[in-house]
Amino acid sequence: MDNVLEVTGLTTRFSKESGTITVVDQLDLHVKRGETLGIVGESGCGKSATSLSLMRLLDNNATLTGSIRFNGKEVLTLSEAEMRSLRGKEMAMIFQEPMHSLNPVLTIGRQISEVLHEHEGDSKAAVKQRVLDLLTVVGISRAEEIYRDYPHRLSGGMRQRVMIAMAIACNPSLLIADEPTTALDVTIQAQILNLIKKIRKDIGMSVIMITHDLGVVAEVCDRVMVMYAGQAIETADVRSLLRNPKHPYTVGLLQSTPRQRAKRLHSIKGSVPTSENKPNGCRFAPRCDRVMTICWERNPVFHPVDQHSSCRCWLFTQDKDHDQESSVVGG
Amino acid sequence: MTTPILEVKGLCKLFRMKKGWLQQPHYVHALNGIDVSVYEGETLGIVGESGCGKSTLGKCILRLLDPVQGEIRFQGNEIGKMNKNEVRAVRRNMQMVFQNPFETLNPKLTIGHILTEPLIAHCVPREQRQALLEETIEIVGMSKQHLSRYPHEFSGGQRQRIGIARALILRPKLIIADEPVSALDVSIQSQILNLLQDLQEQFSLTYVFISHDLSVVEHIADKVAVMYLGEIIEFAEKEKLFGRPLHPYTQALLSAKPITDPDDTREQIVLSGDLPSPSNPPEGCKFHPRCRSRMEICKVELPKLSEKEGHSVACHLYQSFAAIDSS
Amino acid sequence: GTLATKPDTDEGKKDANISEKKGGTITVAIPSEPDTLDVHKSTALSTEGVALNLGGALLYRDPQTNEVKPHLAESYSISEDGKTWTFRIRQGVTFHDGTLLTAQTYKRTFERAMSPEIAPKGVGMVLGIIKSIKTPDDQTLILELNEPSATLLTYFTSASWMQPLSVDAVQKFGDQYGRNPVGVGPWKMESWKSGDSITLIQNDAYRWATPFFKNQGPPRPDKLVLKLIRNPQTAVAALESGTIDIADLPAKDAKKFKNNNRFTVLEQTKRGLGLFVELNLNNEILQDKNVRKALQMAVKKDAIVQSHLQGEGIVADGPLPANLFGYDQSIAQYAYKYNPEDAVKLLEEAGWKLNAQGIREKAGKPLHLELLSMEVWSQPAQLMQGMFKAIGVDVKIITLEGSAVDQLTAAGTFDLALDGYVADDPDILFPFMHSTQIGGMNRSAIHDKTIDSLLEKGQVTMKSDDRAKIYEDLQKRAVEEAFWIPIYTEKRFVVLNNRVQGLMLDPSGLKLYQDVWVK
Amino acid sequence: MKQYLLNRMLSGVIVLLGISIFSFALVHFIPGDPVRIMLGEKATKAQVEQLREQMGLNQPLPHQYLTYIEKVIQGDFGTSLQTERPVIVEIMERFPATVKLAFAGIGIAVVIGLTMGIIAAKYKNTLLDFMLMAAASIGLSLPSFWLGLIIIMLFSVQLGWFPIAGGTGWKDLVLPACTLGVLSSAMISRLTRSGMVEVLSHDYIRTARAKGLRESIILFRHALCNVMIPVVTVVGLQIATLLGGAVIIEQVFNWPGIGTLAIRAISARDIPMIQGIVLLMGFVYVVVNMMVDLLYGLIDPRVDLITEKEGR
Amino acid sequence: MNEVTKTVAHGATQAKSPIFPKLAFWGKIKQQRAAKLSLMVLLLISVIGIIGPWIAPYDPTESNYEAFLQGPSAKHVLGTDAIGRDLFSRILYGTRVTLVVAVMAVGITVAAGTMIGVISAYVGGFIDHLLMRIMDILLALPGIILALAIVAALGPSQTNAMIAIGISSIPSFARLIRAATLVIMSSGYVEASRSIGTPSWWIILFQVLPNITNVLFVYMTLFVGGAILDTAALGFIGLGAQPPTPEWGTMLNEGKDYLSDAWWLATYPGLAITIVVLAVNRLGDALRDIFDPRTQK
Ligand SMILES: Nc1ncnc2c1ncn2[C@@H]1O[C@H](COP(=O)(O)OP(=O)(O)OP(=O)(O)O)[C@@H](O)[C@H]1O
Ligand SMILES: Nc1ncnc2c1ncn2[C@@H]1O[C@H](COP(=O)(O)OP(=O)(O)OP(=O)(O)O)[C@@H](O)[C@H]1O
Ligand SMILES: [Mg+2]
Ligand SMILES: [Mg+2]
Repeated sequence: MDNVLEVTGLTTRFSKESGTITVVDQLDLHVKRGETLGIVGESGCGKSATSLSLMRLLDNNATLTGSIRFNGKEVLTLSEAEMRSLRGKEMAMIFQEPMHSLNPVLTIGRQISEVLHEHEGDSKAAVKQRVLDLLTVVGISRAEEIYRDYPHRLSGGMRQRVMIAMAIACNPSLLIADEPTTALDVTIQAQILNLIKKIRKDIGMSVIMITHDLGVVAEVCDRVMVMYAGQAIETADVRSLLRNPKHPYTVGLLQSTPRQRAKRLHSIKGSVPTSENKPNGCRFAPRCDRVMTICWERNPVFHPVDQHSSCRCWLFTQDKDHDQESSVVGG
Repeated sequence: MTTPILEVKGLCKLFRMKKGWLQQPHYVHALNGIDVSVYEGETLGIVGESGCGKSTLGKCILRLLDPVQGEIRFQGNEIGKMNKNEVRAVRRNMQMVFQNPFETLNPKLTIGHILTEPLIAHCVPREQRQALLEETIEIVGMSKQHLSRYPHEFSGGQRQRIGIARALILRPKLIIADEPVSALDVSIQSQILNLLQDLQEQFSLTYVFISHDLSVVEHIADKVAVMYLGEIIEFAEKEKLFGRPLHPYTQALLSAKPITDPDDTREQIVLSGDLPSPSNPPEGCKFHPRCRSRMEICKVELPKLSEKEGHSVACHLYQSFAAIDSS
Repeated sequence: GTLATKPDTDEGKKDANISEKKGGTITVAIPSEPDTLDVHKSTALSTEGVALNLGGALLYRDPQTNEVKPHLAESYSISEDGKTWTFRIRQGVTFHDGTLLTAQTYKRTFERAMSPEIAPKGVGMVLGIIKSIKTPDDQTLILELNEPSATLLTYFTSASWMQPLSVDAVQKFGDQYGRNPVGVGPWKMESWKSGDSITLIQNDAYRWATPFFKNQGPPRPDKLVLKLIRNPQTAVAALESGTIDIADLPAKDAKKFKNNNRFTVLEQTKRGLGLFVELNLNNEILQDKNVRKALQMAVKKDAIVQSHLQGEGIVADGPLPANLFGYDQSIAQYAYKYNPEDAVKLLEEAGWKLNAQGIREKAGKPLHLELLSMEVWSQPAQLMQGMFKAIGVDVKIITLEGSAVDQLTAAGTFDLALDGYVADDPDILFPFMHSTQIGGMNRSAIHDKTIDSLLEKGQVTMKSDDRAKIYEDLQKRAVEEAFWIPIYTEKRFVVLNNRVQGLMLDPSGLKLYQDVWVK
Repeated sequence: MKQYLLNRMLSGVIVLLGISIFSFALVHFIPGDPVRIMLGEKATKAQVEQLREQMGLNQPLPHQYLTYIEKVIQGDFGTSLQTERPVIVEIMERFPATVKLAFAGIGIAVVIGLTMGIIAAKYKNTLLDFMLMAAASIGLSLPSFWLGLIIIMLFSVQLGWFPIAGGTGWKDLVLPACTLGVLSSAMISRLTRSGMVEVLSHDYIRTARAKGLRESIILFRHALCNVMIPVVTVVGLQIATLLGGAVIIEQVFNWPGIGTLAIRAISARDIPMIQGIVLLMGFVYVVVNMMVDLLYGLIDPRVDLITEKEGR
Repeated sequence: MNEVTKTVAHGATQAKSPIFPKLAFWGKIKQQRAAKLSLMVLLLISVIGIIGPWIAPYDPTESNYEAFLQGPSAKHVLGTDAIGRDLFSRILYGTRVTLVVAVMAVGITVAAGTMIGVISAYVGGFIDHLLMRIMDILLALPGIILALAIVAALGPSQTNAMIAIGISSIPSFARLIRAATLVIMSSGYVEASRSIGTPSWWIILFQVLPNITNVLFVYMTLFVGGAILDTAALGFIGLGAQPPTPEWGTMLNEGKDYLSDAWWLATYPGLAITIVVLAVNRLGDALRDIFDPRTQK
């Protein structure tokens, strides 16, 4: 298949003094070559944990199970050295906080050329030329000057451009962008989103775009996965998700987005469960308008609803006796 | 027409920046001649990019900051000239809700204590306090059991409700809400917006609603002021402003706003460049370096806010307002 | 008090030829750094110990006969009335800077010491007795005194305090003379590293050693390094590691070297009172003789000797030590013995009754005394504090630096003070006990006619037997009046590496390096 | 950057002025009449008065202060009451020994401290980390003089490896420098560890990992540079303190430096000397701080921002 | 009517009660084994400080003339010193002396330091500048030198050592408190409180102080260790508690001349100091870990 990334049954646990908590639970996803997958969900639902799991960048207290196949390789069994040669070269990442994601005491030039030195090993002059080119590609006009500058002198938008330059330096086949525009203003956000779209087209990479803003999803993504409390609850291509959402949570989310037309907003009652007190059955049950008895008892499985979308909800499950556990093993 | 409950005229605020004894101080022009007014029961939305002076405006109105120039009239009284005690008295009718519900509640005090503070500060008799306390906490959708708890025991949405309760407990006329929902998730955000709307009806409140999120402002405000680098560049009723934005910046802002419509085909105006630093703003129209329709005059002359049919805009394109009709 | 010379080793006897080699460096520990080497501006022991090597004296005291003999003076004479002293200065003596020693040098040296700016700081006070100085020629020095003085003669045997100073050098260095002393002694100043060491080098022009030395020429070693080592522990380690050759050590540390054949331990009883307590007679409580006597009897002196000196000392009974001229052999019969019971009785008699806290009280006033002490005497002070406590006397110890102690005692604001002295002559008691010295060294403020007249007589009586009798009477009186509590006479120990031979100790404890040589 | 340094210098001068007032005021705080101390016990009242006049101690205070400052600026710090030598000469004689000890001690401390800190941070929450940090904790709790005594007892008295005669040769230096080094390294290693742990949790370290960089590069290029900022401050402070004399250690090891001089001056109430030492310490502190600021500028490109924050 | 009185009574307790809440403090400490252990050690030491005089076998100032410099034995568990006093009894008594001096010194530091720090941060402007420059000046002198100078001025004694140590650490304490106060001052809740119209004294009392108590407590603990060391150091150079007071540093000073003859004299007091300081420091560290605003979120 033409999938850059295939993830099945990914589970991420953190062990703490108070016990282990599962922040990503039996997650399946795939990204096709050249495609942009959006992951949306509320704060704390495990979006960052997922992306860091993919790069194996989590802290030592995390355990990963399941399978992550990247370009045919099983990521979870790679040695740390092999993993290093993957990161930055084939799989790159940009983060939410451009203010904090650059080392304050190293020049921009140095931070970008590091990647090239590590993975390509070109001559110094060549690397420098490449870095300057990269800076121009991401729309920084005074490349020579910025090359020698330190991060604190740049604005948020500029820093995010630098981060992008760093990420695409080795032409990776997958770029993971973890809320790259949340900290930026609307006008700057538009610039960055445009830039990502353009670059994706130019070098033909796949992108995982993590965000909590459905607007951003609509703008740049081909497909979307909605996460709730560590689980995927719906995936669909963008159009059908926005036009025809299935899961009550997705529906609620879309309706609670402020619009001029509605006098009163729809609101989802209650708040996201913390990782310590997840309900037994469906995790959304306590907040759901259309909750049924079965919802309180068993967690539904994730399965296709139509050719465009899959969903985790008893409303769309014909066979309500379907055993959750066995299906997971099978899937 | 009645007089506005709040009227701001020519408000200026400078922040003195000094690096050391040897250096000439330089100034950040956070607010530069702001004119704006709100009528009773209305919601004034203020939008603009980060650092354009929205919070500073809010704080100046409350006299948390002392403006350098200009008038602030609240219910016809000039606040800028008042002494400390008078200001405190005015604050009884004018309250603020802050952006970050996690930071604005003292972690060492119970909710009851936090909510009592304004009552004590404004000498509400002891007998009335408890009743007010319980009434208010229920108005914002929480229960009186919560009064003896500490802030860390609440979720973000609940904390923001507490913040609103604190602003509401003295039954003010005007509430300045500085990005009250920006730190909240979408699903919680809508709960708070609904609450604010309900309260407005119930207590006929006036809001000054500050946000950088156009959708939120579009949803809640009656009138909207768009700020850019310490200046109001466009001010109109919501429908007018969102329906037909005049200023090139407003236009860009609106088009840049991502919307949840996959079939949206509007042309996107992507501005080039960053927001310039308010400590050395460009000459002339402050927006001209990023403007698509910039003219020669924009580089030298600062456009004034001029009004027609309740739609004010500060742009050379509309200086005679004849242009409105033709566009 | 004879010279304690190092016993000849077997080796030395067998092969006398290799002995007394020239060259080499010896390093000696000094426990404190002199403030200055300008002998007119200091009275500190640390200054004396160093300055001694740089200078010479008009006279010297023969260690065998204890007679005073001429030295830098070829001869001297004292007129009948004892008021005119004539010295003939030896010829051919040169200073380190090459200038010749003359009678004029002495005149100017003494005049400098007596000048009002300098006199209060040093020997000027002693010289105050001189009325005029005449130098009819280069070789003759005539001193006219106000009155006869036995003590001045002893003073003139001091090679440190009474040494002639090079007039040129004094002028040249001005205030800095103290760092650049120029004398006529066997050693020359080479360098002074503050806080670290003073280095002297041999003066090869030196030909005028005191006759009792074997070596009459320049000293044999090239260098004498006086290294500042405050802590005896450090000195022990330094001795063992060979960093230094000679050090004064407390008994407990010296003992360790006794059985070590790399080292020799020289032992000497110091001539003087190592420790005594002065009672302030201006204090109302202490004006009561019974109280003074009670305090005397409360002190268990042997315990102090045992703990502080490791038993290496002699309990003192009176104001003079057994090894000093004039000591009363029969003093043990009338001196106070340790007897707390009697002490308690005396106090009860005096009306001091025990209160609830175990402190004696009279008319509501507790028997509380303050004891001025210095850091070195911390142990005896604390022991005494305990001993006084046992008879119901509450003592508070105040430990101070020397100069601060002086200030308080001069002002008379103290009750008890610890003190000690080393002396060549019983006249040392004059400044301590004469009523004219109140406000100065007479800290006890002793104002006793008998004592005054005895002290005065002692100064002018030149005949030994008569003089001895005077001091015997003085001791009787002083003990009877219980002015002081004498504690002990101490021994001193000098440990030296066997590589250094021929060290001599002067009776007052100074080290003489003239015969020293390095193996 | 230049601006920043100028500013620092100016505040340094202000601190120095303050210290000069303080040291001037010492004369009036410390009991004991300086004139009496100078002249000795037996001086007459008239002599005291005369010298008092001569020294200008009868002038009004501000006048005295100005004269004092004028002299200080000309390099005249007065004369020691004890030795009657110019204070500046005495101090300058001792200073090299102190400098030697301070730098040797700090050198050892930095080497040990950084190594320990980095290792502990690298192996965070393991037994090794625990042991290293326990050692550091003990190091922080040891009384310096006691450690000094133990070291003397062990290496000098028992083993006889090193002399403690208090010279200034390198052999004499070993023990006091090691004692200082051990003590200061405790602080540095803890600081390095906590700084390292904090820096390693920063977002930019995650960025560096995401770039696929080697662990050694991350540790030494990305983390250590940032850790150096607090470490340099502390090391600077310690150097400043030590250059003013490691008072206790110098005393224990009989080291002929400023510390022993200070104790001696204080116990002898040698006021001009105390004043001189206080001024020297202030001066050293200001200069070292300036150096630290300069180093900051080299390590951390954000310095101008830092002042901006402080300036507010 | 009845209803109303009820609610009022309830309200009164509401408003009054937890101005200084329980801090969830001890629960957190319990989590930290190190803190627990050091707390226990400290408790033990404090108990010794209190009851030491009753459990000591001998009078700490009484000499046994028959037993100078005796090594540890059944009769004298830790041996005797040069003038025959029981070392064990002296160490027991010394616990109180050392703790009292250190705690009082830190008391001085905390009282003055907090006042200066809070005022400086709250008032700001010229006063802030002035106070901080004065602190800078005092900081420029090493603490021990400052303490020495103060002792020289006041004369050596236990009380003066206490004052000197207390004063010499005021500058650094004041700076820390100032920084902590500034953080609180810039926090959202102080701003919120001001926006309501709360008077300054109220803000200092109920917003600032409760929120710096943690920091205060942590710094205080961390300073106690230093104060104990300084106390001992002053004692060691003879400028602290005066003999025969059994202060540990003074005892070490007395023992330093007997390193090779009577090792116990310098060993046990040093050990005692180290243990106490270690325990205090560990507690301080643990408290800091618990309360550090950076680790706390
Ligand atoms: N290192 C860690 N140790 C323990 N728990 C962690 C760790 N990192 C994250 N978590 C927990 O995992 C959950 C998911 O966190 P994650 O950062 O993935 O959320 P998110 O969806 O990215 O939220 P946001 O939108 O706020 O970035 C949270 O409850 C968080 O507390
Ligand atoms: N206390 C202050 N001192 C100096 N400058 C300040 C201060 N407060 C604000 N400013 C500056 O004034 C300008 C306006 O700040 P303000 O906080 O009002 O912006 P804002 O529109 O609220 O931004 P945001 O959306 O980020 O909250 C900014 O450039 C800011 O840096
Ligand atoms: Mg995240
Ligand atoms: Mg704001």
